[in-house]
Amino acid sequence: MEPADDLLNEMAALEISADPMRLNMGPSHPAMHGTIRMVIDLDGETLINLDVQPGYLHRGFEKSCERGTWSQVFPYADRLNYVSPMLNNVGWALAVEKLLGIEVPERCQYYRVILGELARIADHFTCNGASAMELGAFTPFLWLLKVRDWVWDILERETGARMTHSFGRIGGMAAPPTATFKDDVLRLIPEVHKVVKETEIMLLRNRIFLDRMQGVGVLTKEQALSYGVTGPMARSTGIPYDVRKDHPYLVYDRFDFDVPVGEDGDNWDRFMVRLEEIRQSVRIIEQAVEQMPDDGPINVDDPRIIFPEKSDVYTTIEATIAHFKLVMEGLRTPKGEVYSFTEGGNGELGFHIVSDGSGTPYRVRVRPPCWYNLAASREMLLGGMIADIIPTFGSVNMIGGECDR
Amino acid sequence: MSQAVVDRLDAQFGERVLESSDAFGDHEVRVALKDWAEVAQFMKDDVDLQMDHFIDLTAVDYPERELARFDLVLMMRSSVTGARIRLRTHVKDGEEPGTLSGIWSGANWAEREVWDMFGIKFNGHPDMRRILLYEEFVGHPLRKDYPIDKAQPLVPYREVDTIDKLPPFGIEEGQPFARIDWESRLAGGDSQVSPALGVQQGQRRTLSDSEAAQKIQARIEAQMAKQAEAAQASEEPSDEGSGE
Amino acid sequence: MGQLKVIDGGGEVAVTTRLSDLLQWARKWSLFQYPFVTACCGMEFMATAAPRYDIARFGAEAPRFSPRQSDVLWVVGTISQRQGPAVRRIWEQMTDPKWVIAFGTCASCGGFYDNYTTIPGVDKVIPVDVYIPGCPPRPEAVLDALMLLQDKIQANDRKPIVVPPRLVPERAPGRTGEGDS
Amino acid sequence: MFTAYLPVFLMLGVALLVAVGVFALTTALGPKNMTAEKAIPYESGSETTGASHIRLSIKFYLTAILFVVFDIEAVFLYPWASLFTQLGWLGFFEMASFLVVLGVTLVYAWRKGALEWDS
Repeated sequence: MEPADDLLNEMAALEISADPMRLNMGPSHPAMHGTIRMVIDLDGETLINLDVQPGYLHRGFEKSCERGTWSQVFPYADRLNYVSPMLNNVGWALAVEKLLGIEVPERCQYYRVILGELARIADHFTCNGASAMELGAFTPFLWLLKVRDWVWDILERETGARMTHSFGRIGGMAAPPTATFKDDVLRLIPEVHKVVKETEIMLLRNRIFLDRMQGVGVLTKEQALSYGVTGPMARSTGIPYDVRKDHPYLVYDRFDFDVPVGEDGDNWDRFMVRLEEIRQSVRIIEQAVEQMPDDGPINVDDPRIIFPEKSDVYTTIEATIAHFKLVMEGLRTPKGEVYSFTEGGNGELGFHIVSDGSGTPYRVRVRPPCWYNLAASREMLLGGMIADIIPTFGSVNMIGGECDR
Repeated sequence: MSQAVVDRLDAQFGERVLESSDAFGDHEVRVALKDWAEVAQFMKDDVDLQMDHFIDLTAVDYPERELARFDLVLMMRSSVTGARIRLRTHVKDGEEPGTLSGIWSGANWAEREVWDMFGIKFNGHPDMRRILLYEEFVGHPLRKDYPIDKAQPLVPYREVDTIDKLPPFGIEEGQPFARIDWESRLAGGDSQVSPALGVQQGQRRTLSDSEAAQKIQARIEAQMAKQAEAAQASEEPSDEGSGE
Repeated sequence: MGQLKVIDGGGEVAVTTRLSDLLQWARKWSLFQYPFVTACCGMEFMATAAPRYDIARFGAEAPRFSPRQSDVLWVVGTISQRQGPAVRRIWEQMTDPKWVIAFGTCASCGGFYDNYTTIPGVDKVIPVDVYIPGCPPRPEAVLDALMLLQDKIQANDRKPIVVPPRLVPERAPGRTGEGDS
Repeated sequence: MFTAYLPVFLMLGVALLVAVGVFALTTALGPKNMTAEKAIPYESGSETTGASHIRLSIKFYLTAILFVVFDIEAVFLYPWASLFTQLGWLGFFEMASFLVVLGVTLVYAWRKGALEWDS
């Protein structure tokens, strides 16, 4: 045994471990999407300890809801998951309608489904585009954003705003669909298919992308269930839970679409589940546009719930009184507590509402899907390399507004 | 199917299930605070229920209620049967429910948020810190008695005198679009900034030199002159904007 | 470009100007941005950087995530009380000459989040040069802001300014009177 | 002899000029007001945490040294390869012995497990 061997054995016995380096991926960091702070302890490049600190975008949503009337929550609800605002609007409208025990007319349900699925497509575009860009693939990001702009054009033509529509109303929608709504949506569909195919051709056989995404950030099924993970992130671990399938709301039970489910819950599966869900959303939109009646009321005709037409308000006294009461006292809701949940962009978006019978919500609790997905990110990142934080955090799709409320 | 969950719990706990209701279609069971962790553990381990999918944990504040101020609400779902149940308990101010983070890991952050927002501590919780607000924050904002606009800034505000954030348009200016006489402006060519706003922000004019422009220019000078001598009249110190 | 004197030497034209104007001109067309993105305006910020509205035409699209290499601090989105020190620290660590753009209502005046946890406008923490109203502002307003900032850089004036609204309000397409029911 | 290397010196000169020129221009023209806060190291907007002088594990140093050794070996091959034909068999065997010696060190390092990363 040469002397060098003794030195090596002695060193191994001594176990001189390097003391961990504490690094601070602070609130303002490209990978942290602007509002998360991660304090990580590194041994060389592998993560030993990780403290995720959300809350840098806590804007007091739940406290602000307790100040306005029921319909004044829509603008706040828009800015929860601001990548797919229409889904929050629909979720909030359904929650209060469940409290009131009313059902919106058929045409409005189709309208809500189509606009909601368009928002979901925009959400998955942004998430996949951004996580690919953070791995250096800038081109798919620009393609996806180009088509997302076209999706926003349709939403802008319908609602008047590109992103923060505030278009939902309790008991209907703010306005009926425009005349060119159906053909715009049908004209958009081939574009979506084209850009998804281009992204797949570009990324799915790229050696770097494969190495960075496959087998990285693995989340097991038990961990997902225990952390309360829902949405694409849960489906990527093998849990076939999709609120549109398990508890159909609106008219989702009339469409046949399938729920993509991954097996080993790594970044690759999450990316693929979102990519496949875009196609499923397009299938839903096609069937919904075909089945949607072309005429019929959008709003439920109950003056105590929906705002009367402006033309009536200026002419008839009943409408004026109804309008005055709705504005001044807000919507009269029965006293009680209700939990209504829909499939948001990142998972089960629930609204737990407590009403004390007055026009103002007593307590509004949002069940934020990406809050629990982020809580599970600790399991996915520990033991990995520091470079794995970027793709894993990108595929968790943490949205500040919804996560910190 | 959630009714089966309620019956199973009644069978198991009998009178310890204080109340159960299915208002608005949500099945709910209320238990005393001392059985909170035990019932939750049972719901997860029981072979019929298997409530393994944690959904949400939150609290509601009823300050007027004398017997117990807070409602703690836990929602779970079973990934096997798909059944959902809501578990509720009453918590007095200062009481500490047992932590559920051992049963579901998702409860860790949920409980930290309930502590941060309501001030309900959970004993046995591994890391009872604030999660949404900063450590220096005093008080729990989602309590009804915390005023909504009581801010506790970390960085002292700097007084902003460089731009006077007056309401968008003065009374006499009205909507900028309404204040422009279109003929003269169209005759005189486009101007990027409406005169009303230009005066408000003291911008450089970008008008062309047509007579319509001169007319508008004259009106602006008159207004500026009126503002200037109004400023002298009130003699407030005209310090130069900071703009460092 | 400030005082520009054109010397026409029979065919070749030489242009002389003050050095500082040349410097300001160079800075104006190469604004490296520090995108301090926090909230919903970030989506509109992406759309502005994307190929359709493209701030690359102004040489302003290179995001530098270190304050040492950036000229303009884009404060995009709501700044909460907890984020205040971070914004202050980053603005202090930016190298001169530096400018700040408050992107959106929340960054300009806190917007409709006037509660215990939101700073009512980032100018309560750092001096701002250009305010962009809008929640989120349309990409055209963002480009207006960039052009206004460039004018201010060229004129070397630091007086803060609000991006004025476009004079002919764009009619919301498809909404008015196309016979919808 | 000198003229043969003129383009090389010219290129070096231009490179030096550009490098020094850019730095000189920025220091001369750029505004300089160094404040205390600006001097603090940047750590994405929050207080710097953790010590900065920490002991890294030995395997980083080991890999770096091994790289330097075999990189220099490659550098010696280039001039030899350009004159390969003139050197004849003597040159060939000299370089072969050089490569053999380094080959042995590579095998030794490999067997010793210096190349494994997560030992």
